[in-house]
Amino acid sequence: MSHIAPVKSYVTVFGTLMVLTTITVAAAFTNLGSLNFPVALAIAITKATVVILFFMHVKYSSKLTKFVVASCLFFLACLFGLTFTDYLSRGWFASPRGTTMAGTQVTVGPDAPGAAEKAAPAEGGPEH
Amino acid sequence: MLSGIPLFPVQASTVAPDVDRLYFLIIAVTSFFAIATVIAVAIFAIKYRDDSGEKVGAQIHGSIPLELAWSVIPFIISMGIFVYATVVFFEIVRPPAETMEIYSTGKRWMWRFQHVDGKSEINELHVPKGRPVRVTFTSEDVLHSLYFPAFRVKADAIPGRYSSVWFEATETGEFHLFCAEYCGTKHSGMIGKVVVMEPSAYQAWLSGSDGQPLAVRGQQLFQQLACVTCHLDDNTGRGPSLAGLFGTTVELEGGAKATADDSYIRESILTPQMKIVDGYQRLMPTFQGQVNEEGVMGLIEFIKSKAATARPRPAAAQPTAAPARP
Amino acid sequence: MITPTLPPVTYLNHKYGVMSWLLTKDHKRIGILYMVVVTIAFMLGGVFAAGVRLELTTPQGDVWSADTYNKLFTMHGIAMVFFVLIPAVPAILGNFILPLMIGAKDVAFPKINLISWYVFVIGFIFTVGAMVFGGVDTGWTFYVPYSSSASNTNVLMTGIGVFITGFSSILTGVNFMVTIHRMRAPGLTWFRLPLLVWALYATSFVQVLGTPVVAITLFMVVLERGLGFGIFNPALGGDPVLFQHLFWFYSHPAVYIMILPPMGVISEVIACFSRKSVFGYSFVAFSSVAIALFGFMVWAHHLFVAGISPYSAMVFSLLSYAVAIPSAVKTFNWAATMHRGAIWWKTPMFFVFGFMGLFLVGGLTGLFLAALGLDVHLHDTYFVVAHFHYIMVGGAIMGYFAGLHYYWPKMTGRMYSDILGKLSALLIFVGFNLTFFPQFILGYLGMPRRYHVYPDEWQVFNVLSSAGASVLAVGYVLPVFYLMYSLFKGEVAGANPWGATGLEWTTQSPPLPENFPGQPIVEEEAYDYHKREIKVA
Amino acid sequence: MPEAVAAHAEAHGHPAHAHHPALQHHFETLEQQKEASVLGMWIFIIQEVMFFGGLLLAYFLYRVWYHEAWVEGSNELDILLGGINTVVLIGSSLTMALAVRSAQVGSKKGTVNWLIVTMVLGLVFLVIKFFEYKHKYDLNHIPGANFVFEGPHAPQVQIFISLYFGLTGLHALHMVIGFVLLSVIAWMAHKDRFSPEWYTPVEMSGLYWHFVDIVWIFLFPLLYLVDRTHRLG
Repeated sequence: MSHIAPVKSYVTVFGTLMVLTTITVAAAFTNLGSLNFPVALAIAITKATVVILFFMHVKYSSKLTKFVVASCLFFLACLFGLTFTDYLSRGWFASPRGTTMAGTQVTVGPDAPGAAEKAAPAEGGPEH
Repeated sequence: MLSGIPLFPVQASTVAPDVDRLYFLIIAVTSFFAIATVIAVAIFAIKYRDDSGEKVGAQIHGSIPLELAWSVIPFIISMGIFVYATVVFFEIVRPPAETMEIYSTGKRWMWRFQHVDGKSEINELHVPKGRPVRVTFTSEDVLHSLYFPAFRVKADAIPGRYSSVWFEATETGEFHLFCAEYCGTKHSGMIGKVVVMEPSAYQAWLSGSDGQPLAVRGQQLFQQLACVTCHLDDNTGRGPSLAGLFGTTVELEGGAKATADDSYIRESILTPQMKIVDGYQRLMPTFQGQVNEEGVMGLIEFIKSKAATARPRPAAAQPTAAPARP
Repeated sequence: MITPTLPPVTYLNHKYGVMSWLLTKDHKRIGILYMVVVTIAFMLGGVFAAGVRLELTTPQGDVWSADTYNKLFTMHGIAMVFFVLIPAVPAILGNFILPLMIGAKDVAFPKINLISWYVFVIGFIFTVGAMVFGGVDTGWTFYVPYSSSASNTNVLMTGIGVFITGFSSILTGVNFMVTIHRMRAPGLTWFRLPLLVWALYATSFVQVLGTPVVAITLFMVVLERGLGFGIFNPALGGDPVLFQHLFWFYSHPAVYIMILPPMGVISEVIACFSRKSVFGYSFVAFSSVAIALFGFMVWAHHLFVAGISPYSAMVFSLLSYAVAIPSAVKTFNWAATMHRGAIWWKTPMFFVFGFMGLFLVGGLTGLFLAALGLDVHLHDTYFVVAHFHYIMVGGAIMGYFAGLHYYWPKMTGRMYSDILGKLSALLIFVGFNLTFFPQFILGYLGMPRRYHVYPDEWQVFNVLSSAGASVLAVGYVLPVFYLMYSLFKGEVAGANPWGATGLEWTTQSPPLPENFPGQPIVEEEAYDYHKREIKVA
Repeated sequence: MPEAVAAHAEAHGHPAHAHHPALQHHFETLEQQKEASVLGMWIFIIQEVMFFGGLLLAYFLYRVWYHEAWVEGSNELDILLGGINTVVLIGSSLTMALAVRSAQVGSKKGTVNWLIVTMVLGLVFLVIKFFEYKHKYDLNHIPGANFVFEGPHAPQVQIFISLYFGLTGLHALHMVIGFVLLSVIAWMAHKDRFSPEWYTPVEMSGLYWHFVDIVWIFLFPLLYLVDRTHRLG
């Protein structure tokens, strides 16, 4: 059942992975400011998908295996996404003159333009 | 009202009636569904009872409309409850504009309350009736939770951060005060009384205080810890002037902005390197360990009390500051 | 009607000796092995609970010191949650019945099934060892910074014990998922599967994908406590609330591990004793899967007052209401199943009546705690204690007892005394309500949980609760006697004593080592009682 | 529901061809057994992803909160060693894939040799990792009582270093487990236990090894690269 790929295809996959690694290292040294993080993550995801599809034969395996691999993203999304609904929105609720109930630390007033700035500098932190 | 068997907690704050109304609404809705289902099960069990075990039930496989009915209707009801509960929640979370400030620190197995004018008490809190009071508190070691059942409010005390609860007492008398987050051996001993008094009686109780006001103690610390050497009021020192700082929005290094509230001042004292005011060097040492929680609260009160003198804009030439940011 | 006799060759008597049990790869024997360990853990947890209730009969701390009391409720929590509620139905009844239900010879990976039992036992030994050498007093939730810096009890050993036990749950989940996907009998399509198989399938999602997160969280606490790493340490800027996010990300779906399999058992028992197919089969099946998936999105209703932002609290409160709907759908479908059925009042059905009553109260009180405005008042009070006991003890344990009494004839080939079974169900129902209903009242009065001493005016309710606990204890100990008695003196049950549908009732009881003589083929629908006439011994 | 199973519905489930020694009693065909193992392995890998996911959540949160500390911490790490390790690990992924391929075509010698090369590369990775840890030890950057760091954000950098040791330590632990696993499989291959019909253990250990490689593919940029530029800019 499982597909026997020629050696050449494995070597080309290895080649692409090496190229992607050099790109990500190069990208790390050029200063793209806030884009650095998404670019590095995107390259890592492509490398991971390449390994999953070719080295781990998911490309040729059953639909169920593909579904299981994809379902993992749902649960990671739950873990990261919902936890960050808390951490990113901690700065938004402003009560007059300071801290609100239960440790909701208020460091940025609602009117200040950089409202989400402190809470999420990863996206918008200006470089200098 | 401590005698006899209490079945329902006294409503001693403006929020309590709303919370109890929500409680009775959900009791009504849930008991309706519970009793209906239990009666249905009982009727079917008795009516269709068959002890031979050999009779066969009717061939019913289900009905889509019924299924939709009892999934959509409960969903709509629960959304209604959700909206009402959220309205009550934001009433609890958002304090009114003007509140009477009380500071507190939770430490393993005791609550220490610090009134602004200097009087401090342990495991006891005297508050006036009819005035919104806000207790801003933190913990010095593990998680605690300041809980007033009679006022229906609670908030966890998290070490390293400020939490706050607000209430407006409507009944005089003594009510319970608990620690609601497990904190070790004497977790059940970290309790006390909140005494609600008539405003006049409260003033009398307050005036009998021996300690000097918190702001005065803060000023002493301000001198003692040599804050005054850098933070000059006329903004010529190496640190930003603190006159009239409280509540304003501060320009930070790197363009971010922050409201100078109690959390900001506490963070600037204990971990100054986290936020640097625009145009100033990273000079301030951390005072972690040199000043305890009461000291920080004293300094905050002192900074609050510093009236806004004429504060020249930071853009003015600074002898030591880096070239002003564009 | 000839009285049935015990079959000559069964999984019990085809091999003898301790080694044949300790090295068995037979899913039925592994189920029995799990039952032994879980019963021990249940008794242990019960003893700790008795200690807690004994202390709380008096407002002052008369019986135990504060430290001992804190250790008692902590060890009660750990023993019950990790060693009774999570493995009870999936590992005991699931292991035993799942391959029989789908017509397979064994689970997909028998060797891994045995390894997961040994991992479970090693974890149990670690945790009991921690209890013996001084216990642990952090609460079963291990909240940081108390567990990582302030507690001086065996947090490390317990953390490692629970860490290891988690892998037993993961391996069981993997085993069940692959078994249900790959080893169903010919003709057994997804919509002919018994509902217990659907429930176990949904549970294995949660077991496999939730448990590793608590494993890594405990791993971080062990690192922080043992090696001084600073991940949650507030002094370094760490956030104790992050621990609560990670802990409850698993621990809320874990309560669905505890309740979904018993729900599957209830569907089986109600269908059999109402002699009717379950009302709305596909709705009940999909609600199991919906609970398992939605269960991953609601955990922060444990953190409403712990310092999360009000907007995030709104999101989780909304999702918590959404996850309550599938449970409501299941309950209404069970009630509708009994309509125009032929209700046979036997012991398993009595446990179902108890389940319906208690699970309804437990599930609906969850709506109180999901309501933001109320949770500020009710969080960490006895209202929460009563809520989760109604679901765990009223729902999960009643479901487990219903399954135990339903499959006992299949597991042992013997029938137990019906009268004593009904008596024990009644005792448990009465004792349970007497124990936990007063705690709702105490909760709204504001009595915080985990309190060694409490104000005097609440003594009446606590005495009622402790009295109820003793009735409950009798109710739980009684089955041990009549079930053990039935092993030797019970009348022979025969292949299908309840006249139920399902492949597991077509083979002999106790079953053959390889379950079925040939490869069974399934032609008819899931619960087609109306097509057959039932002869009952 | 595999069709192959339906074809075997006679009395005692004896498949037509001889009972393959590796076919376990409770499976009908080798096909069904292989699919079961692949599905089981993938579910196990998904669970491992969630295991690392918890630590990564802590990493992402504190990166949002303490961005400057992450820059200082990240610049402490030796990017050269990290880079070499990445190349070594992706190389071992290639040799592992070739080992699985030679097991598929039934060349025993190929399987054993490629497995040994993979294990050697894994060992090289661990040795480089050891030197990195030793370097941390010399600068006593080990989190705990005697953690010394002179930058302005010392406490938060201690959190970064704790997460660095947590993530890479856990990954190294998985490498060691993989190393042991591969040596067992290489020994079985040496004993000629595999054939083109039944090479499942080789493929399963391959899946595990590729997973460990994927974890490093994410750890390398997140820990070493992502905050590199802020220092240079």
